[in-house]
Amino acid sequence: MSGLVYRLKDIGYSYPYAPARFSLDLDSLEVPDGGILALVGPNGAGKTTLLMLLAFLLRPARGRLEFLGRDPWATDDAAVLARRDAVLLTHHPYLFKGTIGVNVAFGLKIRRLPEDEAGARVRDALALVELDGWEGKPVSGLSAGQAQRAAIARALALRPRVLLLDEPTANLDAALGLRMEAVLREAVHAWGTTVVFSTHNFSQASRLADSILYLSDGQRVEFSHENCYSGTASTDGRTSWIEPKPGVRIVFPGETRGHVTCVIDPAEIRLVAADGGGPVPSGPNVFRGRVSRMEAMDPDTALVRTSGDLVFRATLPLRALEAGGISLSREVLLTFEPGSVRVVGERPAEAREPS
Amino acid sequence: MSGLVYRLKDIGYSYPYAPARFSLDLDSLEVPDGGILALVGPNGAGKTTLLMLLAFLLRPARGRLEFLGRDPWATDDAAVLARRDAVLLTHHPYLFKGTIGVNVAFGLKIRRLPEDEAGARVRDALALVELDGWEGKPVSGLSAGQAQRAAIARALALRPRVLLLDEPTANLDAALGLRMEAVLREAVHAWGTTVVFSTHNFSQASRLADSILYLSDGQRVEFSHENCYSGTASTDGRTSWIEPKPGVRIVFPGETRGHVTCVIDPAEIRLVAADGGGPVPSGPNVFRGRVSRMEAMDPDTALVRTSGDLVFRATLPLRALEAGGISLSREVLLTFEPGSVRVVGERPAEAREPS
Amino acid sequence: EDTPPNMAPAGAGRTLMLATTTSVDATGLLDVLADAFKADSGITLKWIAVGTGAALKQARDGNADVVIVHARKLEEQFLRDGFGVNRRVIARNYFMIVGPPEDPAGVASCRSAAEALGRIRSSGASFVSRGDNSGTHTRELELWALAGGKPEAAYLETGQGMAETLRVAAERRAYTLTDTATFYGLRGLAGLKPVSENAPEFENIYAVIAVDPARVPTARYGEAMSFIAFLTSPRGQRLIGTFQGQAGRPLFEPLAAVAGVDLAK
Amino acid sequence: MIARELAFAVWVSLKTSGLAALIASAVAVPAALFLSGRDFRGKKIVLLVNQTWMAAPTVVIGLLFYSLLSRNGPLGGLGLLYTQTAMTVGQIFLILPLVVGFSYTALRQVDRRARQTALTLGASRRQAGWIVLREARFPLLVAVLAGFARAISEVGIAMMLGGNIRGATRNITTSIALETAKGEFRNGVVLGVLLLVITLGINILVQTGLRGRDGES
Amino acid sequence: MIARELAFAVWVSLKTSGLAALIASAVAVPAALFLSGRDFRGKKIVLLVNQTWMAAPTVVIGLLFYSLLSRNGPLGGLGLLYTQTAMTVGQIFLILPLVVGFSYTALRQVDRRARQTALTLGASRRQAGWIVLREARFPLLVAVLAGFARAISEVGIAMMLGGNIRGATRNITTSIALETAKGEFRNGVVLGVLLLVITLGINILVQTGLRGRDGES
Ligand SMILES: Nc1ncnc2c1ncn2[C@@H]1O[C@H](COP(=O)(O)OP(=O)(O)OP(=O)(O)O)[C@@H](O)[C@H]1O
Ligand SMILES: Nc1ncnc2c1ncn2[C@@H]1O[C@H](COP(=O)(O)OP(=O)(O)OP(=O)(O)O)[C@@H](O)[C@H]1O
Ligand SMILES: [Mg+2]
Ligand SMILES: [Mg+2]
Repeated sequence: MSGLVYRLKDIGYSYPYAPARFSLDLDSLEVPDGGILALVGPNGAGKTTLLMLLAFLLRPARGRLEFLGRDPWATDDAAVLARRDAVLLTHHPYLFKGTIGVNVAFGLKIRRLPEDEAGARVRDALALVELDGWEGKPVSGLSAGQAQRAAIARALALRPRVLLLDEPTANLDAALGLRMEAVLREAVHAWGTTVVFSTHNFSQASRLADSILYLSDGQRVEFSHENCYSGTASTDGRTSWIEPKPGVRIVFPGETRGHVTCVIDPAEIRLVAADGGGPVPSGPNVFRGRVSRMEAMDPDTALVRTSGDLVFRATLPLRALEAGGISLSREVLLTFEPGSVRVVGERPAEAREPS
Repeated sequence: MSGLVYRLKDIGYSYPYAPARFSLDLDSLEVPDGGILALVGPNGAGKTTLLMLLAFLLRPARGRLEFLGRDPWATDDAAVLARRDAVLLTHHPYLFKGTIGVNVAFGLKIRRLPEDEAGARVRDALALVELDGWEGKPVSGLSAGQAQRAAIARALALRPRVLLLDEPTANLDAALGLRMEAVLREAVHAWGTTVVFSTHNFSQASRLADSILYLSDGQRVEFSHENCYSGTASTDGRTSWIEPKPGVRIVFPGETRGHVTCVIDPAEIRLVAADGGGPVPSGPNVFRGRVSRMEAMDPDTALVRTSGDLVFRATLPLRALEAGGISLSREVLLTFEPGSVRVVGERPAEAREPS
Repeated sequence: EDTPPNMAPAGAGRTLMLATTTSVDATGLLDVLADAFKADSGITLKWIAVGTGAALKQARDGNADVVIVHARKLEEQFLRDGFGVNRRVIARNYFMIVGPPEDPAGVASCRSAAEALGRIRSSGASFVSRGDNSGTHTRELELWALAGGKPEAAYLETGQGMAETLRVAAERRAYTLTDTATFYGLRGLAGLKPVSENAPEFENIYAVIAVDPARVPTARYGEAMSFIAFLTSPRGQRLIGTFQGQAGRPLFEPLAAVAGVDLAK
Repeated sequence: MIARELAFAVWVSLKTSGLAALIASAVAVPAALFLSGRDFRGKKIVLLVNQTWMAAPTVVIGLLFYSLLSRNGPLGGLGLLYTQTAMTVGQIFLILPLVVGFSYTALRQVDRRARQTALTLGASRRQAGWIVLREARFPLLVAVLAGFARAISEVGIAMMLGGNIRGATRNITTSIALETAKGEFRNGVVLGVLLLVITLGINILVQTGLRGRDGES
Repeated sequence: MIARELAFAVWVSLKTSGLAALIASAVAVPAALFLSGRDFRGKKIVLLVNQTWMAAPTVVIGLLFYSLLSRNGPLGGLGLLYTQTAMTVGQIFLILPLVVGFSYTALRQVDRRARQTALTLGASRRQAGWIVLREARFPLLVAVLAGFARAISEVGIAMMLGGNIRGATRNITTSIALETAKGEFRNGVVLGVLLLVITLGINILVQTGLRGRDGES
């Protein structure tokens, strides 16, 4: 199948009584059929809010939201029908009183599946989350991860057209977390499911998703929030800087004052081995660090995390690693152009809100 | 300071109405003053249960629990006093109705701190979780991460002797998760706090903790649950095997039947580059994979994750990486002795419970 | 309307709704009369027991076909307004003043009601009044007027029925005016004894009045008249006269059969 | 009081109050579900009116329906005054606010996520509503039983609208009132105890029937 | 009814029922807190008894205290019969199970984690209990107000234990009963409306006072 599952145009949403000024604003978002989209962003970015909109639990205040070519909000019934196709696994899911079996069968019963087919689906779904045989157990007294598994099974049992998942692996143990990733990929292949999930695990996002939507403060941003530093900017008129730690400066052009957040695209950071013998970079924005993690993002790209005064993440071609002698635990120098620093969230310091 | 904060001896606990047969049994556990202990284990292992025991919210059914040399269950008052010194941040914490400020000040009020000092502590704690200025905001409508931050601040504001944290960074964005790790280390240095936390993030555990307690099924185990594979064992009498995936066998000695879990210690896995030209390992238990992640665990040790038919984690000396030509994205062969496979959880298949 | 299977009388078609003053009901007299009336006429008597004032109000509202009351003034008003026809006196008993056994005001020696009340007032002893515009209350006020006015202090108004008022008087060691039927029908009034009775101004007359169908079209006049005829018949009068209730002594004196007592009385 | 009359009075009490509790709950529980599910302008006023209505004395409700049902009242033609139907109707209006208030509190106890979760799993609004009711079924049962208790124990409405007519509308409480008026306090107390025993029996039956094995309390 | 008498009746109603509601709540709310906080053997029976008690007719409670307080009863020496104190005592026993039941439902609404969280932050059992009450303060208020409404609207106890004595124990509901007995139905309705208006006023006062700015409902 091809085509679009969701088409969002100029969508806006804000909560009537919000603790913080927040509104979600998306110019456009298209989710292709059978794809996996990850939502990544800092706390309060609007990931959950967007998932609620995609699950038709919140109604956009403005803009156009199309689901499978139709307006899910045209009638009340339309929303119910749409929700049958797009199942949301909420963060910290709620389990109905009773047994795990009752919970997993819930959506199937609503869809009036024949009893025996429903039974088989329930068993299959429980097996996927390694809860086989737990059907008859009451939900009270489950551990955090067991509850999360039951809720995942409840969503998987429906084999829905679209699966929306809010931090699905946050409470799972590492082994099952990986297993779930495989299950999701499997669902895409076997049932043609489209998956949208939020995560704080950047590597999970890049491992699993076909595309990533970075959100920050309710806006789509083109950068990950990985290399984000906040501080009060000082300026000498031509350039400005923040000091995230005493003595450590991130410099950028222009005249800026007040509390700002600087973001550096991981692709804009150059890495050289500190003792590599090559030319030592000079100028502003040179940092010393040590490679603490390396990860293969796709066949050609590596994500490198360095620790030091500041933690940076940089992406670079796999080839460059070997060429530059970048390896685990190695001391490196990091550098980026002042011009590649994005300055966002320029706000007076007293009304500051967490980035 | 030195000495022990907790001393547990033959502790046992089980829930009166549990969905699964579960009991926590610990021969002995000693938590030294000023240390950081991580609890790691699969879902339902008993991490939360142990933290509740350490926070004196559950009372051990048997055994001896000493806190700062005293029995916290000697009297009702003793438990209250003990809880003032050992503050637990629960998983998915509850926020009292009202503002964030009211929440963060709660424990301080109970301890009758002077108003102005309490105010300063609240502001400090909120700054640590990057919620400065959010004091007056109502807790309703916080995002998952914002709520978690408020709860962390509420615990930090108390500067307790012991901080118990149940999956503290599960809902935090990556940046703040790292920041929290630093804050905890800071707490240990500045206030002499002892920290016990549970996590599913194996690297977080090894990064942060002085020691790790591996739990499984309520028991202390000596292995991490990283390389765990389950299946129904077949046997030819001399050796047995499971097939976690069709065609992929994990072989171990002895005659075993029924559903089992095999665990391989990451240190027991040898890695060689597939195209390294060296001798190709032969025999059972040879797997092909690709290095998907490398991480520096301590100055000398690397944790390598490989993907392939099965996902493995292996630890090896940093030197061995370079010597063996192991680098990111490289194809490798993994091998381990049948004798180093631990077989656990031998149970009849129908009563199987998730590992 | 539901009746339990075993209580449904054969051919229970015709019913009559009576609104009555409480004393006739609380003594149990109506239970006896209703059964006999049913046997005689086949008409089922239903009744609601409320105060005289409320009974007449019910009749005005069309919710009763016939009333049994004992307050001459209110009855006259009811007749004058055209709601009632065919008033017949059916029985009488007597009011009396009851009080603490030791009779602190020394009322027992008085010969008239007015004198007795005057003693009570001047002695400062407590008096409990019903204060509810009932027949008894109306009579009490008339008697006070004869005695020269109500006392200022030590005069309690309960605003309740006779039985409750008697209990208050017993608790408070006070005097009160009561009808004999209620007093003798009631148990557990050890704290009270009759101190003044048998004076002519104590007479208490019960009357039955049919609701005028000309004024209240829904009123079942035929059945009402049957009931009135029954009450004034020798059989009805005998039942009233011999009724003893819990007290073990006659409580009402049949009056309709007594010569010279009729509407004019 | 003879046994047959007593049995009849018990039957009248159970029937009128049982019906009143059922009908009132059929209105009150959905109303409470509606109120608990959303916040809207004027909701506070609705709750305030409900709370105030709880203070309506039985006599006042009795008077209200008396004037409606009385033969010369607007609904006099129905001939309902002094019938069990009138008692039931009056009791419905008496216990409605109690059942609404109690159910509202019971339903607020349900995690808001229950409704939402039902919706995310494809439930219609109605189905999601059922789920919320199911989650609160035990406290809702308590609310309904509280309404029943209020109805079966009240006397003012039974008296004014039923008339305490022997063999027709005399129930336990009006019998008690009559016995008390007669000074037969002992009979009154015995009847009162009987009423409580009957209510206890009904509570046990209904609660153990519905509670099932999850043993919630 | 003259204005002075009316004002006095209003005052009696407010005083006796207000006190009854306060005292009953002081017992009922802690009891409900205890019941909601833990599961113990026999808890179901306690709840069942409470639920049954709700069905106790006012006359029965009236009779009970009447026989205790009357001159030849065990507590006759106190001379409390036909006083406002007696009315208050009787009303306390009338509304106790209602307030317990309502509060229990209200307290079950509080997330169990609230208590636990308070404990983890160093609260004593008592302090943790306060927190649970604080979290449920609005529905608890509704419970207390429901008790007040029940007390101020009841007439049986006020009649039997107060005696409806003019200028001493006559309150609004006994006044209504008197007017109704007199056939002055209109006066009865007017008094009933007055009672409701007063209750409305009190509800508004109390609720807006306590609700504060978190606007919970
Ligand atoms: N309140 C409870 N009542 C009954 N059983 C419980 C309760 N809490 C936990 N259990 C059971 O005890 C076992 C251990 O649970 P615990 O919450 O300690 O696990 P955990 O290690 O924290 O798991 P997770 O990683 O999923 O949070 C589980 O099998 C669980 O079902
Ligand atoms: N029900 C609500 N009412 C009011 N404001 C809300 C509500 N839910 C969320 N918000 C606010 O909207 C913003 C976005 O919240 P959202 O839950 O979508 O963030 P998120 O990206 O999921 O964050 P997290 O990673 O912490 O879960 C936050 O500032 C939050 O305070
Ligand atoms: Mg979220
Ligand atoms: Mg846990």
